[in-house]
Amino acid sequence: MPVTHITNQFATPECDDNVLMVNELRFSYPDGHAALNGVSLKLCVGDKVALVGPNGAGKSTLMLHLNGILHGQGDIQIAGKRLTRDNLPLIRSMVGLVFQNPDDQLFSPTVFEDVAFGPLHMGLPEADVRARVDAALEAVRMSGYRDRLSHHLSVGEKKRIAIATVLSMNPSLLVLDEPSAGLDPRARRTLINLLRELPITMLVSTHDMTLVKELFPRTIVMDEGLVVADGLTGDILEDEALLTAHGLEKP
Amino acid sequence: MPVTHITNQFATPECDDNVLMVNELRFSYPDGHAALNGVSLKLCVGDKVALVGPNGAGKSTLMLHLNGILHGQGDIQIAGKRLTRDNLPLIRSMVGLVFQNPDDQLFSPTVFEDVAFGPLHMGLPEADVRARVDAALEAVRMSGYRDRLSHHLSVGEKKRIAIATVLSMNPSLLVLDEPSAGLDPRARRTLINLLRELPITMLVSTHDMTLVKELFPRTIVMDEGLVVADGLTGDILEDEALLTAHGLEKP
Amino acid sequence: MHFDAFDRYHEKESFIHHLDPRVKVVITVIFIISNVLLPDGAWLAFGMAWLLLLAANGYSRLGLGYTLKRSLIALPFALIAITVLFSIPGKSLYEFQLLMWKLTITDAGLLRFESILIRSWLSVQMAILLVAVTRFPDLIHALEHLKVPAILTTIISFLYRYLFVLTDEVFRLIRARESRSAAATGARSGGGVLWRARVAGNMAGQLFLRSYERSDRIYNAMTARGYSGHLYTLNPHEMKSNDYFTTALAIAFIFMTQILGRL
Amino acid sequence: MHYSPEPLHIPDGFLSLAVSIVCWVISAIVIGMAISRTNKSLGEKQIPLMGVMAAFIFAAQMINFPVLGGTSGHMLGGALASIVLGPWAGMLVMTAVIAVQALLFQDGGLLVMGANIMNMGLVTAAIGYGLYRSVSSQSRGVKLAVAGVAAWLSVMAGALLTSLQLWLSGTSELTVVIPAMLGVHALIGLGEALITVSALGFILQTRPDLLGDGSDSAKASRNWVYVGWAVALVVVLLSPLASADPDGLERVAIDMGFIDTGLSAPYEIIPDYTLPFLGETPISTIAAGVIGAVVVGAILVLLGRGMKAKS
Ligand SMILES: Nc1ncnc2c1ncn2[C@@H]1O[C@H](COP(=O)(O)OP(=O)(O)OP(=O)(O)O)[C@@H](O)[C@H]1O
Ligand SMILES: Nc1ncnc2c1ncn2[C@@H]1O[C@H](COP(=O)(O)OP(=O)(O)OP(=O)(O)O)[C@@H](O)[C@H]1O
Ligand SMILES: [Mg+2]
Ligand SMILES: [Mg+2]
Repeated sequence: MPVTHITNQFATPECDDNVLMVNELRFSYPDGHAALNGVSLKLCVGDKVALVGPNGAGKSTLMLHLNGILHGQGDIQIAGKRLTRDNLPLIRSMVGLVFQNPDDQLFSPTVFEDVAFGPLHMGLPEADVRARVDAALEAVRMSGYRDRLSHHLSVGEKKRIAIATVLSMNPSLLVLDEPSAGLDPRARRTLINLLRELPITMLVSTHDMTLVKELFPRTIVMDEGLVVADGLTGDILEDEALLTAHGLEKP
Repeated sequence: MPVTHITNQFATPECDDNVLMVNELRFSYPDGHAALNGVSLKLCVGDKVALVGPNGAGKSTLMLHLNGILHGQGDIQIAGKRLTRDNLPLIRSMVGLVFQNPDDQLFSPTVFEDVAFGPLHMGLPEADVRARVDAALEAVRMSGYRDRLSHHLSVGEKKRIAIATVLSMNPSLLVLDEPSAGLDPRARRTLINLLRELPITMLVSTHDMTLVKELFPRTIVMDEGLVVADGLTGDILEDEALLTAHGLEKP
Repeated sequence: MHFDAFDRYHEKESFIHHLDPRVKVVITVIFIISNVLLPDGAWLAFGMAWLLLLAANGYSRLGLGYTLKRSLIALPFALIAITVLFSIPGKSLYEFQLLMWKLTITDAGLLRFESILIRSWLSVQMAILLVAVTRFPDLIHALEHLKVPAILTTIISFLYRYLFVLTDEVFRLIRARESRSAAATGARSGGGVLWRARVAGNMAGQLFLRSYERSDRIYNAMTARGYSGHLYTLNPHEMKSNDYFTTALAIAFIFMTQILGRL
Repeated sequence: MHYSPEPLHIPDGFLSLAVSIVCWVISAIVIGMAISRTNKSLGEKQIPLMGVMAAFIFAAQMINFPVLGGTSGHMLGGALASIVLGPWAGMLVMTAVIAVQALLFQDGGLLVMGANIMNMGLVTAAIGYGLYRSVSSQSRGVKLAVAGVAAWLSVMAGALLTSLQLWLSGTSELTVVIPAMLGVHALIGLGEALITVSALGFILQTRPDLLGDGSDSAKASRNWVYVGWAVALVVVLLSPLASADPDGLERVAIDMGFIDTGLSAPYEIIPDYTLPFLGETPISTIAAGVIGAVVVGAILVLLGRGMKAKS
């Protein structure tokens, strides 16, 4: 797939099959705080994109929109399908959302039950569910952990299981909110390798600029509910003025 | 105060007035896991020392010993006073321990009440308590936040208030467990500047090697319950073999 | 900090570990009912019940004395039953003066007291055994199979999962309080009881807010994976002939205990 | 820090089968009502909320504060749970907490779980919510004061019920158990009240929106106010009476037919507990127990069905 990254601050790449298209998304929280003020972006198949920006920029809010947990004004399309109330279940099977704290993501007592949760709620037959659980655990290299209790896992292990819980739904788009927070250097390295190998389009929010530099060819910078830059990671990390203006630092 | 840092892996600096002296400290958790296997170290007045090491090295366990929350075998002296059961409350006023998650540290509804907890527990008269709270908030640049609700602060703000809650006890030694975890680059920068300015001896555990390089002249490396290196930060960060052996990375 | 210590399950390879959890729950409950039904002083039957326990201990490879060691938990409560020593009319065994009361221990009273303790002690051991040989998630499945309303089993499984997370949080809160519980030379430290209670209440309030917000995040995580108000689970257990056989055997044994106790 | 057992959790063996079953039936019926009510008002969010809140109550019970000479106060949480979650959800949450304490820690028995749920979950929730509700439009100070009284009374009610169950089972003598339990719990209740009040104060100060007027209709909440005050009144009237004149209470119980032959026949407390056609044999006692259990089971199954049909 030819992906053209344009370093122009407001450009988005052109390709024939967008996995994700967000158009002029606006959202205010019930207390009146405007968290998204017209966000537009596109992701092509196979893109791995970092989403950076200071605390409160609206990164998590945007992610919660991508599978319809929050509903703002504007247009969202996943693999060409518009996100509406009616096709919510379908969209949710296509967008795998992994939250920052794995303790929030792993809410079942055992690893198996957690990884099976998504497929079960998609209404798949039992044999399929089991096959998908096995495949997802295989993908994150945790096959031996099927019957373990979630609260016995280390943070790094929990993180990987959390990713498996959405991989089991065979998503077309993986959305990760601050995946490397709280990991020690070794666990972080394991996670980076895992993300590098996964052959899925992904959008990853993070404060970890080293991660950005190592893993993502493309970076989107958000601040105050807007996309303020979108381009090749190399270019963005060189733009000192941009980084300082939005509370970021070179790795 | 003349502080001599010796790059020999097991050397500790010589000085006349040690703020902290730990001698052959050993500790096993009730489940039998030996977390500290004979840790010795010394801190001189004014020292700012980083404590690094992989997950499970025993950093947090060591810190919990420094003001008597855990009791192992071996000797601990704070400013020349041996830590015993009898002088525990006194030692606690001398060692300010700040935990990783500021939400654990801040259990009162308002910032004022939290910062006042230590002085109130020490039985100080009201005027003194107020003066100390004001001074502590001033030191972390949060004077305007006296009457705010802790719950509504950002992570970076909470971190600074958490430090104020122990500064109000006028400690001789500040012990911080992973202070920069979960902060965005800007908040992290603010914290680094704050720690640089505070004129107190401090021991800081962290996985953030950039922080180590920028802030601390001296670094102690722990692994498997032992001090494996203690010396000038510059020397330690150059020692690739040492870093790799203990799961660390150069910044 | 880990509260793994909360887990009472002991991983071992034994046929008791592999029994269907329903079987284990049902046998436990019947055993406890049987204990309560045994008349006072049915020593032989008590002995037989204990034999069953010993056998189960042995077969599950926990060691014969496993449940014995942990069974003292109910002992403090025995204090409450101590009055039966004196209150049931019977032959006087021992008399003594306690302050202004003259107390008489009767034989019937002693018999009743001992019987209450033994019943309780046997029952507690069985319950200890149940969780030592059954993983708690399987226990929850057993309750589902036994038609405990789904809303309760769901709450229980969330409770089990977040017990560890939240007790860790409490533990860290208490630690943070402890580490600032300082004294100055010359001053009386500690504050008043009311103030200390208020701090404890604040900690509970803080924990409540964090739990509440966590439940919101969990709800989001569930929604993101297709949850829309109804929970589906796979049924991981199936009764085998082995399970039926063990149930029948245990019930027969317990029934014999009852008959023996009433001869 | 270890998990420490609570004085109100009755272990198996201390209550007779009859008392255990009666308590199970009553608790099962109330829990059934709670299930059908929460199902009606059940937002999707309610399930994870109740689950995490149950873990919260469990964890909050471990927060203690030093009182005197090594003793410490802490909280049971029934009143707090019902005030913040509403009475029905509060009851379910407490039921789950008590069930896990019994199943996982053997803190409280299995057969007597019905009694434990009734004493620590149902009555506490009714008093807590009912009393708090009756002043929910008053000022903050009044609300907190009433919450404190409610928390104290909820513990006293639990202690009173526990004493009565022990006495009816022939495990304890009324003259001793009532003053002892009520005396001890009058103090424990103070800890409960203090923690409940400041926890509520904290919530009112930081997130008052969480303690809104609830989703109850005006009529339902009025009913709760009546129930809460009625239970509280019984505790207030019965406790001094029982402590001062336990013999009198016993006489009343005998007159009303609760007790025929006194404490030596604990299995015959319910007059027609033995089945006539089987005679007064052990078999008939067992049969009665089995029938009781079947009734409880049937109620649970029916409730489960009803729930499924609705959802
Ligand atoms: N439930 C809420 N109610 C009101 N305002 C909210 C809520 N959640 C977030 N906000 C506000 O919306 C803005 C965007 O928040 P968001 O969590 O999306 O930021 P973020 O970019 O993910 O930040 P971080 O890097 O800290 O995760 C912030 O100003 C935040 O305070
Ligand atoms: N409460 C406990 N019971 C048993 N073992 C424990 C307990 N707390 C910690 N440990 C173990 O003791 C060892 C040291 O733990 P500690 O928390 O001190 O490590 P650390 O260096 O702070 O690691 P991290 O970088 O992850 O914070 C680890 O192996 C850990 O699993
Ligand atoms: Mg975020
Ligand atoms: Mg640590």
